[in-house]
Parts: sequence; C-alpha cells; structure tokens
Amino acid sequence: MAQKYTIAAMAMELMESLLLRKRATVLYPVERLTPPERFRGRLRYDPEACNLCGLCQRDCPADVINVVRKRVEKEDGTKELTGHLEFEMDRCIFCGQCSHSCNSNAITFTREFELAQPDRELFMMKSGGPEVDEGECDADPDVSP
Amino acid sequence: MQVVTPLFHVLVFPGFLFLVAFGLFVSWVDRKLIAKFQNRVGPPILQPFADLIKLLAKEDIIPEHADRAMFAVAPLIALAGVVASIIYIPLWAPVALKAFSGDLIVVVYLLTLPAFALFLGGWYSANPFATIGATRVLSQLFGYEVPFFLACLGPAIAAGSWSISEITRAQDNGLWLISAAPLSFAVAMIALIGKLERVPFDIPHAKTEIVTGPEVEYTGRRLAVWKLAFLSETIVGAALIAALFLGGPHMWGLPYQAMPAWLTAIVGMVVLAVKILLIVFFLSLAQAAMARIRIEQMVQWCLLWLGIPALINMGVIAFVIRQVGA
Amino acid sequence: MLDGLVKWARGKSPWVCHLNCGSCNGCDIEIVAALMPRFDLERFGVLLEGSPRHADVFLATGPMTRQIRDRVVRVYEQAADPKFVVAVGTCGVSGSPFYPGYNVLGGVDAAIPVDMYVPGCPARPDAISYGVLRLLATLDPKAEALVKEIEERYDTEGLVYTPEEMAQQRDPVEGARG
Amino acid sequence: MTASAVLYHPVVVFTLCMMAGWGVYALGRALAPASRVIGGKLKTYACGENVEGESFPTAYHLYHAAFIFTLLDVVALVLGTVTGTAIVWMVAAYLLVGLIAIVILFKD
Repeated sequence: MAQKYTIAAMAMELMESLLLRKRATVLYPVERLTPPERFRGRLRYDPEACNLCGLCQRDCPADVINVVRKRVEKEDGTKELTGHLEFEMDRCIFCGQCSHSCNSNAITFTREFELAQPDRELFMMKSGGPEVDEGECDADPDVSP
Repeated sequence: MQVVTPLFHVLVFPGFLFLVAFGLFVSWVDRKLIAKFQNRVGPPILQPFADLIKLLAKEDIIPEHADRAMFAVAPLIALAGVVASIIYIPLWAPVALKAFSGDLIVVVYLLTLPAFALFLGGWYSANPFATIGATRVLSQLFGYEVPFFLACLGPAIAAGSWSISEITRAQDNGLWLISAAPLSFAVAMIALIGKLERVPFDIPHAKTEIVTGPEVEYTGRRLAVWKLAFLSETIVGAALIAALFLGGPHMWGLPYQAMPAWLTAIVGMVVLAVKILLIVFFLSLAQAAMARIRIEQMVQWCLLWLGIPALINMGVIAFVIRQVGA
Repeated sequence: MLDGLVKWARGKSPWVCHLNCGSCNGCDIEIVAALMPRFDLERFGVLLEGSPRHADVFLATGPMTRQIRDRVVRVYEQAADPKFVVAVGTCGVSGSPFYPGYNVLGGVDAAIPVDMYVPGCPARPDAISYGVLRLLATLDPKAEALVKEIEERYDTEGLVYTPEEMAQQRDPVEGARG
Repeated sequence: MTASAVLYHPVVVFTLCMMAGWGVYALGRALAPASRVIGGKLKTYACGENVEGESFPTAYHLYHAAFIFTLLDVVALVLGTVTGTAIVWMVAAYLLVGLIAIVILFKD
C-alpha cells in the first residue's frame, strides 16, 4: 500500500526537522563547500611552461585570450621568441577549452570561485613572460615556436 | 493624569509601540521557525527591526496614476484598525483596559479593516497586479470572515455575553472555552490564517503570480506601515483567539490568590505571550507544510468546511445552554 | 547616530529582486539555490522580493538583449533609492559569449549601472553570496569584516595567478584540466 | 462622561492610532533621502512594460459567494447586537438562514 502523504504526515516530518535533524546550511564565510573535483574556477596560467603556440587563443570561444609574441635578438645574434598573454577575464565562460587545447599544460583551472569584482577593469589581466622593451623587438605574429 | 494614562495606553503600552516591538519579535520567531522547519539557519534576532529601519530610510514613491490620498491613507487605516482593537482585548488581567457590551463585535469588525484598506490601497494604485490582488482580497474575505465571526460567537454564547472581557472572566474557573467549542476553535485558527493572508491562503499576495498583489506599488515608509499592520494583526488575532478560547492570561495551577496585583499582571502578560507564540507556531507550521491554493477553492472550501462546523458548534452550545437554563 | 542606525539597517537587510535580461535561466537557478537551505542567504537578511519597488539589490542575469533593454531600464528606474545592481554570471558581466550577436548589446552595464560583477557560467551560489557580501561591505562594517576574513582565508585577488603567486603554489596540480 | 471614557472610545482610539501611524511616516520622512524623479520612476510597474493610460478590467465570477457573505454577515451583526433571553431563538434562526445560504451555494 502506497504511503499516504497527508498534511498530518507532513507536519510530523516538519516537527522532526525542528527537533532532530541537523541544519543543512553551510555557514558560508566560516565554513566553505569544496567545489567538485573538475570544477573550473579561477584560471591559472604558468608562463614558464607556456610556449606561446596560440592554440588557446584560436580555440577560445569567448575571445578571452590574446597572445602577444615578440622576437628578441640576443647578444650572440640568435633570435628568441618571447611574449605574454592578455586575458579579458570578464568574458571567460569557464568552458575549459583553453586548458584542453594547451599542449604544455600551461593553463589549468583551480577550484576557487570567489571572483566577484566591483569594476570590470579589474578583470583585465596581463600575465607571464619576461618584460620586453617595446622598441627592441620586431613583432611577428606568424612566428611559430 | 486622567488624560495621560489613556494616552499612554493607546500610544505606548499595550498600544502602538509595544504592539510594534512585540510584533517585530514575533515575526522574527516566525521566520526563524520556518527556517528551522526547512533545516536552515534563518535570520538574526534584530532582522525585522533592521528591515523596518531600512524601509523607513528608503525613498518614497507615489505612482503618477495612483490616487495620492488613498494611496497614503490606506496603510494607516490598516495599522490603526489593528492597534485600536488591542485596547478591548484582555492582556494581563481578565478585564481589558476598556470593556463594554458588544466589544467583541467591534473588535471583529476592526480586524476586517486591514482587508478593506488593502483593497483600497491596491485598487487606487492603478496597477494591473494590485487590481487583481485587491479583488482577491475581497473574495478571500467572503471565505474567512463569516466562519471567523461564527467561531467567535461560539464562546460568546457559551459565556452568555458579547464582551471579550466577560468571556475571558468566565474562564477564570479553569474551564477554558476550547472545551465547550473545540470545533469553533479549529475554525477560528484556520480562518485566522485566511485573515492574516498567510500560506496556504496567501492568494491575494501570491508572490509567484501577481508579484505581491495590492502592495506592488508601495515603497519605503508606506510599505513599512503595511508590514507593521500585518505583524500587529498577527498579535491581535492570536490574542483574540487566546482570550476567547484559551482563557486569555489565565493559567491552571498558578496561585493567583497569593500573588500581589503587580505580579499577577506580569504573570498574566507572560502567559498570554506564550499562548500567542503557540498560535504563531501553528501558523508557521501551516506555512511550512502547505502550498497556496486557488481563490475559488479557498472560498468554497472555507464556507463549507469552516462555516458548517462553526454553525454546528454554535447550535450545540445554544441547545445545551437552553437545556441547562430551563 | 541616526545615520549610523540607517547605515547598519541597510547593510543588514538587502532585499533582492531578480532581473532576467535574457539569461538562459542557469544563473537564475543558482540565485534560487543561494536562497535555499544549503546556502541560506536569509542569514544575511536577504529576502527575494517580486516587485522592484520593494527591492534594494537587483540580481541581474544574462546578456542585455536589444528587446529587453527598455524594460530593464524602466524597472531599474522604478525602484526606490538607494538601489544596487549585481551582475550575476559571465553573460551579465560582459555579454560573452553572445556579445557579437546582432541582438545583444553587451553586459548588464550596457543599460544600467552595475555595482558588483560576479563571473561564472553559471556563478556558484556561494560565489553569488560572496558578491552580495562584498557589495554589503561597502555599507555595513560587520559585513566588511566578514569579507576581510574571506579574503584572508581564500584567494580572491584577480582572476589569473601572477608569477609570484605561481611560485608560492605548493601543489601545482590542484587545478583540473578541462 | 470622564476623560478616560472619551479617550477609550473606539473612534478616538482609532484616530489616535492613525496619528501614531502618521508619526511613522514623519520618522521615515526624516530618515529617507529626498525623492529624485528620474525617467519613468513614477510610471506604473508592470514588469517593465509601458502600460500608459490603460485600464485593468477584472473578470469577477464569485458573486454568489459575495451574496452569501452579505446575507450571513448582516444576520450575524443583528445577532451580535441583540442581548437578553431572545438570544437562543436568534441563534436558531441564524443557523437556519446560514444553512439555507450554504445549501444555495453548493446546490449545483
């Protein structure tokens, strides 16, 4: 026989929740839920590992990433590729495509989610790469590593 | 002195200020209880007070198509109707501050004023949601008002008086009138939910379908007065039911004879406050356990299943009194 | 003293109103989840109000579409001062990834001023809590202390790690690949 | 008639409470920022739609409930204002009227 869900049964259940059950609430600033294993929160970019291949820029569906490449002439005459990545994180939809495309594991996502900012300017990120003097390098966008 | 004491009673205690303060506390109890029923934490104790101050400190807006006078006066009518009725309800002694024959009728009609004020305020807001909400307020009134009135007349007939103070004093022997009118008590409690427009009878407010019904256009201090009117109505309605059915400030087993007058008053006040909180507990339980129903379901169900039991209880009481009296 | 009381009350009692500017409903559901027992924003005095006339904080979701713009502006204007807007979700922050569309004007700030941006697709309920708390921190000293505590305990600066932060990372494989 | 008898009269109490409510308004006026009318602030709220100059007709279909409410309420008021020994007969008549009214309501 199916259990009849009457108002009295509901009231009993509510009384039980009042007297016996523990609260379901996570007291957020004091306690904190750990997001699930593959949750994608703040983006983590490792300029040491990055080889500036530009696959992330090509694959990003939201045009977040801009790869700025520069070729610098060393003292012994050889040329070295350098540069940095610019992130417009206000556009990021946390799809994870960039980290999926990355061959050198330079982009990963952490599980931190406290990302709120009072101003959109604060989402513009410029990260990685050694500082390059603009005048000394010739920018060549077609260069490949 | 002859002027100051009544003014103090009306404006400070047990009138306006006390009612508002106690109402804020009880609304916190109510919100906290519902939170507990839902296994969550709920608001801190000063939350209703913070809500009130915040609403007072918000900008005031009167929509251009609304009737300015009606829009401003409607919340005041609701608040005044509710606060005025506390004077005629016994609080710390079996006799109210002012008792006269027929004050039960006056209080019951004063307690319908918030519904009419809500209708007027909603109707003159000139807003589609408020208009629908206003008609629903009146439709719902058809449902709960008559059963509530009938339920209140049950103990009145049992005590042989139309005065709330007389009815409460008749229960001083320890025989609460809930024993004579159990059906009336149940009817009065359910009709009170309708009167306070709470779940499952929150059809006029229905946040999910008509925003908040009649108060859609109200902001700031005018909304604050509405909120004050509703939470004082909770107190007054509960106090009225406690006075009629549960002996008001009377409690079994307390040595009233041995106590000085001031202690009796304090004990009576505490006992009544506990009874009010118990009734509010029932209201919160109903809110947590049930969902909103439709307006015509509400009206038909109330007239049938609240009206008939209240009539039957009244008839039984009248018949028994006639037998005993003859 | 009255000013202090009013300030305290405003920080304690933010009634939110939900404003969908063309959202997919993902962030709307997360807002509802933030009000549910698991996160229980009523601890901070947050109540969900239907009418903008009652609300203090708008939780605006979705890219600002050309169709909804006038309506959003009207609803925003109809709310009483003081009022605040929190843009929830990446669409609300910048309109991405729909901003190149012919019908999308951009984020919520294409129509109304925004006080706090909460990115995420959708934003987690606790991320929304953090955004609202951070907004309240501008009003209430107690909320400010709470936010400071969060900032000390967790990393909340910026969206990409700086090289220095990278060097400090003890466990480099904490994050997940997509 | 003493001062307290006048001051506890329902009408006087009601007026005093109206004034107390007006005091709440005055307090709010002191606390609130000055009203600035910008754009459509005073327009009717209708989920952002512009409903300028429209009327909102409501279809009403609960007239029978209104009729019975009026009937019962008037009878209850008559009953409430009668005192003395006639009370039991009045109750009997009231019960009869109430039952007839409810039968009318639910006969279809």
